[in-house]
Amino acid sequence: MADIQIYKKSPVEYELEKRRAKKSMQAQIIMFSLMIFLTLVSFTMVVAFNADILGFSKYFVIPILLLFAAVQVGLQLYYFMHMNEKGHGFAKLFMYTGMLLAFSMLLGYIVITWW
Amino acid sequence: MDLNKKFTPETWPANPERATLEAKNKFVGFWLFIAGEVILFSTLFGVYIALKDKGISGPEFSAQELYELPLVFVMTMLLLTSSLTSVFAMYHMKNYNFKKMQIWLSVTAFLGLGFLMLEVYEFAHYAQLGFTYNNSAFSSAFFTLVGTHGFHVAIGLVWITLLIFRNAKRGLNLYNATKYYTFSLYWHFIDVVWVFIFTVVYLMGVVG
Amino acid sequence: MSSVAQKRSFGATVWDWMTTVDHKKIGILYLLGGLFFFVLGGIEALIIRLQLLKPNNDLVSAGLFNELITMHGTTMIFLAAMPILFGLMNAIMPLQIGARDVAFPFINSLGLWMFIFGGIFLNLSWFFGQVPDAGWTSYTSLAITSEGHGIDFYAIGLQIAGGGTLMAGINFLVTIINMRAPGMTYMRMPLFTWTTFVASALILFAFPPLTIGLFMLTFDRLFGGNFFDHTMGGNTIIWEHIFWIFGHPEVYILILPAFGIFSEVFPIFARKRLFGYASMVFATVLIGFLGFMVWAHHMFTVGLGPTANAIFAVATMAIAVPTGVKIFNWLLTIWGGSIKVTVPMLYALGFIPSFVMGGVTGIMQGAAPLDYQLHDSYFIVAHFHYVIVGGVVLGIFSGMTLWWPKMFGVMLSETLGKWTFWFFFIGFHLTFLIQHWLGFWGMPRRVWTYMDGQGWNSANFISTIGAMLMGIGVIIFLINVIKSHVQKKPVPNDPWGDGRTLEWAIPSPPPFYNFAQTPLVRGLDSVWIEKQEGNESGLTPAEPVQDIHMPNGSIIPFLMTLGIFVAGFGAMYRLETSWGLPVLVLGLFFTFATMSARSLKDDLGFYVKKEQVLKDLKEKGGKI
Amino acid sequence: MKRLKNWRLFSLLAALTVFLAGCGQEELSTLLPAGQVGQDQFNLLLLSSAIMLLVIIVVVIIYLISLVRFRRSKVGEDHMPEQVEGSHTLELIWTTIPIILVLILAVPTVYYTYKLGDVTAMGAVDEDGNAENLVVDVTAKLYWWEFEYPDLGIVTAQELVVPMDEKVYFNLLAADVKHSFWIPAVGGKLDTNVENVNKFYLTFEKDSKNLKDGVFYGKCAELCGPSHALMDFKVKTMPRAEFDQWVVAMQATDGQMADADATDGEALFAQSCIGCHAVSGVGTTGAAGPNLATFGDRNRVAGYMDHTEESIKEWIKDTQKYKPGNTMPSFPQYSEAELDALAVYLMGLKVEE
Ligand code: HEA
Ligand code: HEA
Ligand code: HEC
Ligand code: CUA
Ligand SMILES: [Cu+2]
Repeated sequence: MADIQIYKKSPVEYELEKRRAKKSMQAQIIMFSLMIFLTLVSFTMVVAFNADILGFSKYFVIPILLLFAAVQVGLQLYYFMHMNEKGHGFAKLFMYTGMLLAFSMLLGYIVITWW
Repeated sequence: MDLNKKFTPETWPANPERATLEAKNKFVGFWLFIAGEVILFSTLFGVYIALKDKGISGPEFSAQELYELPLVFVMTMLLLTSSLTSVFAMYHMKNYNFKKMQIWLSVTAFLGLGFLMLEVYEFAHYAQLGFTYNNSAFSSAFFTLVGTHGFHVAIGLVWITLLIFRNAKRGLNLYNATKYYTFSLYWHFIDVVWVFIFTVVYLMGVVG
Repeated sequence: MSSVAQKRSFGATVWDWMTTVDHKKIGILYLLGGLFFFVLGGIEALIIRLQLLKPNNDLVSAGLFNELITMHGTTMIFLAAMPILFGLMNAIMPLQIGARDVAFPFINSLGLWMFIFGGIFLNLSWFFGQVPDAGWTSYTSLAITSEGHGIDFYAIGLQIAGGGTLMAGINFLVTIINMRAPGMTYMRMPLFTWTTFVASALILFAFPPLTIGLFMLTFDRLFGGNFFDHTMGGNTIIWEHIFWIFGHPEVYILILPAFGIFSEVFPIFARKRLFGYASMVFATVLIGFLGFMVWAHHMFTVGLGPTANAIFAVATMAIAVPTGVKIFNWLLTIWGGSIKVTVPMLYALGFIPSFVMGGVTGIMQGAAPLDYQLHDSYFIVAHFHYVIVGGVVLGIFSGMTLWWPKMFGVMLSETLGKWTFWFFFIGFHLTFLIQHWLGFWGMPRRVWTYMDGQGWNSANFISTIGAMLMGIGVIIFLINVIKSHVQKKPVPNDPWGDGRTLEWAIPSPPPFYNFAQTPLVRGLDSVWIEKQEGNESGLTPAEPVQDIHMPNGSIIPFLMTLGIFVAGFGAMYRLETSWGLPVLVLGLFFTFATMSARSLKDDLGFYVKKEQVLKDLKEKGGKI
Repeated sequence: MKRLKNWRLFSLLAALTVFLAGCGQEELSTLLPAGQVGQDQFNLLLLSSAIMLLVIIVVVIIYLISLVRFRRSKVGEDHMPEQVEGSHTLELIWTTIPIILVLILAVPTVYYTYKLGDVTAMGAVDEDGNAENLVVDVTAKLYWWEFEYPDLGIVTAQELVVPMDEKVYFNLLAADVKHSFWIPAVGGKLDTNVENVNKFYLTFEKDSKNLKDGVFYGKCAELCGPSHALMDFKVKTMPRAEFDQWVVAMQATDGQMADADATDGEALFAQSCIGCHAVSGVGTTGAAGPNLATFGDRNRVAGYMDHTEESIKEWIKDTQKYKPGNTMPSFPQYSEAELDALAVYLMGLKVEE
């Protein structure tokens, strides 16, 4: 409980950690570009759909939109919110349970029971 | 825990946001809170999907006619970027660079503020057209879903402003590191919700 | 002179309780608050039963009757059963895992006050003469058209209390995740702790939908929303879905902790380890999970179509399997044991046949085509009182008598306890068994009266007599409490003699820091293990005696909730009075101000000095 | 085949216990089904009761044996039981057997769910374009029931009249708040929602003439306000031929005049009541008050009061006293003579002999 132990990192450790942080920073920037890209594609697709340029069907566009959204959310959770790091077991457990429940509730609510 | 304990980048722990038991509790508790929010927002999404385009609003107020994608696109970019800036801020927090962290958080706050203003503008615009909260079931559901998100953004802004000013003088310690960190989690979560809002509400609304 | 001193000390005591963040005191407040509402809800039940004593009775009017059933159901579920269980969880669960406190003492107290203010808000409706009257389910076509502010009291009151519940749930979860003593692995946790964990997870996932539902109800009624107004495109079935997406998990939030209590009681009084611990844990988790997949079994007659009905029917029936696992594990726990029939054990023994009877009627209702007949008939009333009273309430009584000495340092009288049990138990079966047949014979529920000549007279009469017996049982319980507290005999650490879990190794009541030294846990039923190995104290410390960090008390939770409470009135009277809006804003502003005060002020708690701990230890006889 | 046999055995067992405890009254008990739907549901009840009884018996036997054998007074104060951890075999058994039991119940459940939910034949027409099946549109209102026969051009209230031994299809809707349509002796209920029409069918296989009141009882099963308890209706079942006669008689009520002894009442009625109450059975749904064309044939006033002139007068004088929250105004201004005239007139409104 009380105070945490103050621990002074050795220069080597310190450097190592810095480098690691940098690396994960780089990964995050890449992921961010990916997110921007997905967003752009989503918006363009919809604009194109509306202008009837591509001739995609609605039933093609909507699943793609949802898929992109899901990917973006995964990136946010895993990279920006660090769910990929250690010590996030319970976070994963509850987030996944929550998402699973939300998904099945929405499914039940919209697909099988709604008229 | 001693609040005035000063750290150096060398002594600053690797995971400052959960270095003490209190911090760990907050950290876990906040994740659980977010898991609860997942259900909260999915309920709102369910309601919105069920009530989309329902009511007597007339054809000019259908999702397809109403929404304006350019505005939404700008809002999306603002919010996504603010997510990145808060990642920068956390990067500096881990490196015990208080000043840079504060700066990036201020940028985050400004981007968030921009988003919120645009949202207020959007709502006011719709209201002017006659699409108000009381207009139809669709309008109630729309404003409630998007408004709840906007409300979360507003709370986040107040929160981070308080944090920035409150700690400006005292600098980073293990007590407020958790607060900064949970804020960043919260902010990312807001972004997650927005991703679904622009997809399900706006893009899918325009697709029809 | 002395009276002044006394007065001041009385004020100081009140202040102490208002500002407390000690989980044991908060537990006691939850328990007492819950008991108060239980008696209130029970009195409402008695009036309901008296009205139905004979055909064409006119004890209460039609409108008042609807108010009574609504308030009875709402009070019992939200303000009696859940808070009493929270009381036990708060007081006992941290002890069971060897923690000094819960994870968020401040939020714990906030949750408590939100429950209390929410409960008061709801019940103030009686004084305003505008009482919720659309049933505890408040189906929206009726709830939207109901006149006066009755339903507003319901929506806002439950919103406040529900917020508190959500906080309590998160708090318990984090406590169990983070604050377990060394060696207390998940698979060594007592079952009451496990069920607290799962029930809290259910709270985390079930209450947000309720929040949204109540929000929409409030906005439809007070702020011009159109969610449920079908003339504006709204849809009342949305409410039914959302209510039951919350409502079905809710009933498992009630029953799982009760299951946990029984899983403690059987081993203690059969002197035998819980049979099939791992499968008990697994069944608990499974019940919790499945609980989210079956909500539409309350809506079989809504017209969702055969596919939905069939899927939800089968999903519902699946719950029989994990529940059966639990029942048989309990049976096998007492099988081959050495059963001592104390009062807690009596309740546990009464529970098994009663709950099974209620559970199997649940499965019958799960058969959708059969439910077309049973739904909204007295059969349903019989089913859920069999599981709630025969499961939850018996569990509550069992848990209260089991842990009363631990919480209050006072042993309840066994003799009076047995009287309570028999009156309550016999009255319970008398009241509700016959109601199954009333349902078969065509009696709908929620009827304020019935005509002569439909063959329902004698069954209703019997039912009412049973309720009276239950009332006598509860009165004896209250007498028991008062009597025992007047006599106040000191209680040893383990008054039952066969305690198995950590709470039985520390004084009754425990010191405010619980454990002088954090214990080391070496297995399931750790106190039992230590005692078997000859360690009379039942504890092996995991740390030397040292300073103990404890949180400061705070009045802020009370004030914060007060603000919301006031704002609630403002919202309600916004339309017809000029003061409504300012009061709403003022209340919310006040809450926000207290919130900021909390977050701006660093509250780091204080230390109990090592010397103090050692002194306490000596006073208590040297042992931990 | 084998399953069928077991099934019978179970049914017998369950039926026995249920019968021992009484079956209720023929006109409103679900235990004395008077139609195929009710019968199907009753069979399901028997099957499930049998399974549940079995479960209860098994549990109680284990329970009682352990209670008797393992009391501390019996095994001795110092006895230390063996600390058994569990048993995989036992666990397997008590997982498998309940699964089997549940499956036995699940199969007929799913079957009947689809069977009872099948309304595909509802809109069927023969070569001439006439509906093959009788369809009744039910509108539930605070606190009364309107029954329209869209294919026959007639409408009635409070008393549903249906032919026997054929499927009768129902369209259910609520006009104000949600109610639920339930005829316990004939079959399960279905809600009348405010925003959508629900459809189902029932079959009536017992002539209501032989019942105590000559009718089956119907109930509103969803809380709908203060008078929810009083929102009863009645059902008359009759052979097809009789029903056809009734329909013809209903269709002839258009513009019919009262007997000579009731003309005073008729005049009064035309003055203050006709705005809400039609006295002709020809028409469609949507009236503010119940259609009174068959009032004289009914056996209740306002759904639950005795069918006497006295009740009619009481009702008209103070409707809120008898059905709190209902939407008919009271007429306290009427003199005794006027009320008498109204009552006589109303009692004379008949289509049956
Ligand atoms: C603590 C509360 C609690 C509990 C534990 C339960 C448990 C169950 N409930 Fe109940 N229920 C309520 C509280 C509860 N219920 C309430 C309050 C309502 C009414 C709400 C309202 O409308 O106001 C309700 C209503 C309700 C309905 C809706 C009825 C209707 O309105 O039409 C249904 C339908 O399926 C149902 C089913 C079940 C089932 C299948 C279980 C199962 O969990 C039961 C499982 C247990 C057993 C089955 C017994 C033990 C098992 C064995 C011994 C193994 C062998 C058994 C078999 C093979 C069958 N319940
Ligand atoms: C936790 C939940 C819970 C509990 C414990 C109970 C307990 C009881 N309930 Fe229940 N009940 C519900 C939850 C609960 N109920 C719900 C959800 C509904 C549905 C509401 C709706 O339709 O919307 C319902 C509905 C309901 C009905 C149906 C109403 C209707 O449909 O018309 C009936 C009727 O018999 C009833 C009776 C009882 C009785 C006799 C008890 C007894 O067990 C009560 C025992 C307690 C006492 C008898 C207290 C006695 C105390 C004293 C006498 C104290 C005196 C001392 C002093 C004043 C100091 N309840
Ligand atoms: C505003 C409309 C309205 C007016 C005017 C009105 N009624 Fe009614 N009446 C109703 C409604 C609605 C009911 C059904 C009440 C219920 O059962 O809840 C009803 C029910 C009745 C019934 C019982 C019907 C039954 O089927 O059992 C009788 C008899 C009756 N009215 C007679 C009269 C007479 C006579 C008058 C005029 C003096 C009258 N009503 C005027 C609306 C009206
Ligand atoms: Cu209509 Cu109850
Ligand atoms: Cu349920």
